[in-house]
Amino acid sequence: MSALAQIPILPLLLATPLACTLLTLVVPERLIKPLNATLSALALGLALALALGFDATTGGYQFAFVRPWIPAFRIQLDLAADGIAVLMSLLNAVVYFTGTLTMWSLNHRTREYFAFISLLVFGVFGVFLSRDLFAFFFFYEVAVLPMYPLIAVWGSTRKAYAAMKLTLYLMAGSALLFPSLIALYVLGGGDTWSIPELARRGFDPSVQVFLYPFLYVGFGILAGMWPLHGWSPTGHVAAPTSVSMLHAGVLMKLGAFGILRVAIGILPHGAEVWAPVAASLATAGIIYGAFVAWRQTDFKYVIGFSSVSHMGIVLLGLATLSADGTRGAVFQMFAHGVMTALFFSVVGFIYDQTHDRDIDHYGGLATQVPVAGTLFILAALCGMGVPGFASFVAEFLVFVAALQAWPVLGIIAIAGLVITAAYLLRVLGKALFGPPNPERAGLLDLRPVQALPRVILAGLLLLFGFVPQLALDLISHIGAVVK
Amino acid sequence: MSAVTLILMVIALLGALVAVSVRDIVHAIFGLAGALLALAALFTTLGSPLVGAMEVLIYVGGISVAMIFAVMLSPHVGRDLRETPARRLGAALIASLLFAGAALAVLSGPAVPDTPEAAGAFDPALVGHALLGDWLLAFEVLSVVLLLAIMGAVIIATREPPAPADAAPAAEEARP
Amino acid sequence: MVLDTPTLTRLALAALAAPLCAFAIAGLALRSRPRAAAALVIASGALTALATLAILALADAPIQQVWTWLRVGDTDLGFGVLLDPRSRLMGAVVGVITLLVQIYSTGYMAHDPGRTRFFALLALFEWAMLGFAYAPDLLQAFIFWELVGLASFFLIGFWYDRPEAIAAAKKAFIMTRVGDVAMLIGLVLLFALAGTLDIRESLDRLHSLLQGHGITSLQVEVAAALLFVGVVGKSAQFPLHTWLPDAMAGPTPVSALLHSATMVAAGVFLFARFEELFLLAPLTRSAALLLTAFTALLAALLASVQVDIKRVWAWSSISQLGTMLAGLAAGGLSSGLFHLTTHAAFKALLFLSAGALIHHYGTQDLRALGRAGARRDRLTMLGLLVGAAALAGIPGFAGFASKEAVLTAVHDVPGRAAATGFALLVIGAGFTAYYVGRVAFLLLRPTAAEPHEPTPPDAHGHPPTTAMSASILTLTLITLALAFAGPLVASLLGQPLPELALAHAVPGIAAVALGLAVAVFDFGRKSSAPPLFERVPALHGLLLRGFYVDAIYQRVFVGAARLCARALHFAETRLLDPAADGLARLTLAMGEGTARGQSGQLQRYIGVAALLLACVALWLGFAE
Amino acid sequence: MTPLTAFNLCALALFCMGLYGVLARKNLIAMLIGVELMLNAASLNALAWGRYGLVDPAHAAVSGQILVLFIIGLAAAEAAIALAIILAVHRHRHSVDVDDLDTLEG
Repeated sequence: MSALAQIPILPLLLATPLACTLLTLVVPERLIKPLNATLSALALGLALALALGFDATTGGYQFAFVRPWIPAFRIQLDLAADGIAVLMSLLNAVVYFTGTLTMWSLNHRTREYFAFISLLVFGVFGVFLSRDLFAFFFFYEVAVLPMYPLIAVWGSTRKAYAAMKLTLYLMAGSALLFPSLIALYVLGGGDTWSIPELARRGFDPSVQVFLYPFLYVGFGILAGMWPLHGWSPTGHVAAPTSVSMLHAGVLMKLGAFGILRVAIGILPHGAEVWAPVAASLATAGIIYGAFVAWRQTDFKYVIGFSSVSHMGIVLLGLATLSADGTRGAVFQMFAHGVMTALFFSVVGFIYDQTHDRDIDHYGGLATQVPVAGTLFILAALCGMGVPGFASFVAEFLVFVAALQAWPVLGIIAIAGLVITAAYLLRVLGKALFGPPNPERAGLLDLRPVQALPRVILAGLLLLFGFVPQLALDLISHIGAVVK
Repeated sequence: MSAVTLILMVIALLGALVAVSVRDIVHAIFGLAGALLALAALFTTLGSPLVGAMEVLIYVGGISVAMIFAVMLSPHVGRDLRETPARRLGAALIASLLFAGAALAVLSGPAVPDTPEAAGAFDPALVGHALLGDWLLAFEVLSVVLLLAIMGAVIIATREPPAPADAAPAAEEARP
Repeated sequence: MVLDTPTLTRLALAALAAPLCAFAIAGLALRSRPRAAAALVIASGALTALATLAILALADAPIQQVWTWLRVGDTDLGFGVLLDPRSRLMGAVVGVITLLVQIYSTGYMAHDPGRTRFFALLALFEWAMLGFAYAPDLLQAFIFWELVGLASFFLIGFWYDRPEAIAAAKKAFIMTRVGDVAMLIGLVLLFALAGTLDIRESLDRLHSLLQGHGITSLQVEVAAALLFVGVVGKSAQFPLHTWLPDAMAGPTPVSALLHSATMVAAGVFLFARFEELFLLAPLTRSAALLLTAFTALLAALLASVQVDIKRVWAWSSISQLGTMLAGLAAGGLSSGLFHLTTHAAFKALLFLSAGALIHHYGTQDLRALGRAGARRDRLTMLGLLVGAAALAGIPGFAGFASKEAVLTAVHDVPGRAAATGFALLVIGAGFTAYYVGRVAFLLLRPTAAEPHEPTPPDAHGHPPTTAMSASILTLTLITLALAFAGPLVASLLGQPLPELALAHAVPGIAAVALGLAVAVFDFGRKSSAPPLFERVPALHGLLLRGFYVDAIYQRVFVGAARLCARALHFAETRLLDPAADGLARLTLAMGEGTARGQSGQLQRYIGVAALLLACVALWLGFAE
Repeated sequence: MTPLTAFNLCALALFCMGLYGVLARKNLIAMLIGVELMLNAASLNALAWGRYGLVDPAHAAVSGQILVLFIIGLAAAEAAIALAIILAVHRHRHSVDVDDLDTLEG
């Protein structure tokens, strides 16, 4: 710990993807992929070191690194990590690393692709690690903007439409956020952007009630909040594999993280007043996403709408404003991130061979490609919230908290588990099981090198399923927002 | 208010009228020159002979002449200025609306002093001191602007036109 | 001899760890070596069986050992073992039956390409069930309850290239999940009421809280009812029973395991585990008694017309589970668990011997099996007949003692509900005897041939192997022995079996005798008269289709869910998305409209600006 | 009517005539003439206000004149550039009709 404290680990973690972006732009073509793999592995190592070095017994913000950025407006580069940020950085690093490995076969404009990806990852790290509200928003935009070219250039189905839709939705969210953040700065005294400081000062109740919905909806759009989720399934579907992984796995978590850190963190009273609305929307999202996923015939659309449903669980957990619900929500963010990354990486692998994602056009994949099939089944089991997988404990905590806070909504949300099982088993039954489709006889299975990133993801799901304490230790210091 | 001033005003307005209404561009430029001369005289009656002199030198002697050169250098540059009545009507309407509004504002505005300052205060020497004292920076900037303008004008005016084949599609593209 | 606490705990942990390790190693490392996988799994099964038997036999006072699995805030979620009489009995049943099924499978699955996976999943199944049986706290119970469902999903859908197997597995998982949702809510409610996850402590606290008016009896009723819904789903009671007959699509050893010691038994065991809770909830208890007794009769009726031998046994399982649950609901803990034990043995025996016949003759049709000469497989038929006798409740066999104990327990409960339940159970017992007799006669006395018979996938055309025969023989002996185990079970559970008074036993025995007599009359003679139910074609058709319950579900619930999905899908694709797109298009149109004003003609811009300026001037002028 | 108001009105009339020229003329040079008129109207106003002490009371004596001097200087620059552009446009398009010059259209 003391040795680690000497190393400015947070700036290093932030600088790694940025360096990756810059180096990717200049190194020779053949070095791009090794460079990205190396630097993403470095980021993963740093995130692991962060998680190991984090002192869970004291909690709070650690590894602080503060430098002035724009002194005239008291904007600082204020990096610090609490348990939530550590867990989320770990998630980001894992998805970054595995996503980079899954794109090894990319050969169309490789340089630009990896530059944008690492820029996006840089932004995500910045959001998770910034304690300064302005820097938070700055990094948030850095993370969101590369999505447009990534989908529009390297995407597939209706990519221009999807990219534009995504950008418009997210810009609408930002349009709600930016004035609200400035309002927080001004009303908070106009002399600090520090999130903890603003939270400590507190705001007038009427201000809180007025500002909270702007922040909640602004961040909620990125979190796939029903009914403003429209961008996310379309975006998932159109994006190339590693972008889908980052997009559903990490980017949607930024929204939930923003709600937790900024909206609820700074405006607890507003959160309390609006909690019933937030919880109702979240529950609607759980049920709605599950039902709509049931009707989909495209692999990625199923996963896309399942993300809406699963992010509903996150938002429901946050809306309980209780310690257990928030812990469950944060854990679910992690579990869902790893799970969808696994889903998209496997689907992407199959899509790359056939350029077809219609589940009716497949059958017996578990026989044809046993390794890929098994990994997909594992992800589906995690999606169903089966014990032994990371999402079980997370969903359990959220449901227990929700039942205590809003029994009726809690029961509806739990009933969503049945629909979740129905739509995931439908995919398994149609595409993974059943008689093998002879037209797909030539499908190749994952080679060991290709399996590695996917196996890492599946292993994480099982590891955190059997030893959830690993994650819960990090976030054990989350307290109830409303006692 | 002296009769001289009034006459000068009338001359200026008449010149301006010629400048904006006649059909021959050369006549219009002469109208402009006339109006500018009258204005230069007005400036002098307002106690600013220096400004009046500059007006004559730069406007009448420089700009007007440059305009005439420009007209002479480019054949068929509208020696016959014919605008549609609708266009003239629209322009007149807007101009007269603005005139009416602003005149109303001027006339109904707060009372203004009608005693001119002592003529002695308008010594050109004072102007010179101010120009090279308080306003030195602006003066220097202006000189740079002038220099650049002259250089730019030379460059723009001497550049060879590109081949028409290139120009045409560019123009097409710009039209949606 | 009584073992000390640490030894017992270690034994229990070993019993839990062995199958999990076997699952992991067989599933990951031995994929291409099926013999090694089978050997490993059987070794782990033997270890577990021995350990559970030792725990059953050599323990004294209840032992509870819990380690913290995870800590959330101030709440410790534990993982551990609770070794009280109930769990010791259940654990031993699981251990022994699973071992025998595993040994049997070496013969039965010898030709299947996926047998490594099969054995690995058997080990997973055993681990899940044992973890549930030994669970000392609510969360652990729920976790392993879910894992039992998961393992049975994979085993039912073992032949995953067959659509009907996948459909059956899906149905089993989703229908039991409906129960699971209710159970989860019930568990959370129980936790909220009692304030602890520890099962025994929570039950104790409930009692004192109820007496001290800390909670209302309604809350207890609701919690009990929710748990009972979970039981209904898992134990395939009406109205969530339709998945179990379909689960026959799995390999026969899976059916043997599923119907005897695991999966469906989990529901019964849950009821037994929370017996104290149900005793505090008289309304729920009465409702449960009626519902399960009704299920017992209904399923016995349905079993009477099936021609597929596995389907007969499947419906009979539902019927017998209803009987057990009725006994438990009547407060007869030892009767219910005794019937669970005997049923586990004889139902496993029935399935394994049926499997041996199917394996040999390549058909599941009772009549075809009879014609093919099933009676020549003497050992198999002996096992089948012993199991059948036990199922029918013929005096002297295991089923008789336990079923009579249940009937007596129900009879001893005062009130109209219990009386109705008793009547339903007695009639059910009569039909049970009838369909058992029917099966026996159809197998022993072949009838005329049918034109068209499909061949199931597990047909291999050879008589049972040694391993299969050995399992069947062992189970036959166990079944015979269990007839005399009643007092042992009763003393283990500390609740004596109800006295078998003649007055109570007469209706039951009479019903069995009548049922057998009708079976003899229908199938035992050389006559061309159609059997009982076929004389009423309408009823026969109704029974063959299970009273259309499944069809109604398809129409009502599945239909409603599909409709809901369609509606929401419509909302997504036709309302929400177009709304967003429309918004975008509106913005674009506004932009285009504005752009049209940008003609690029300088004078228009100046004109507009001047006009605005004029307006401002006019406004100023008039304002002055 | 005070003299100042008369100067103001005269300047206003000049300005509006210039505006009329800019709006009504299609020929670029003719438009430039209008612009020059507008600039001179502004100069006249500035001088008049300076004379009557309404500009920058501290330096009332010179501020108006200085302002006008700058206007004249800038006008010279502007006229030079504008004429150069007009010549260039004429060479490109063989027209100085402003209606033809709409490549800026959005």
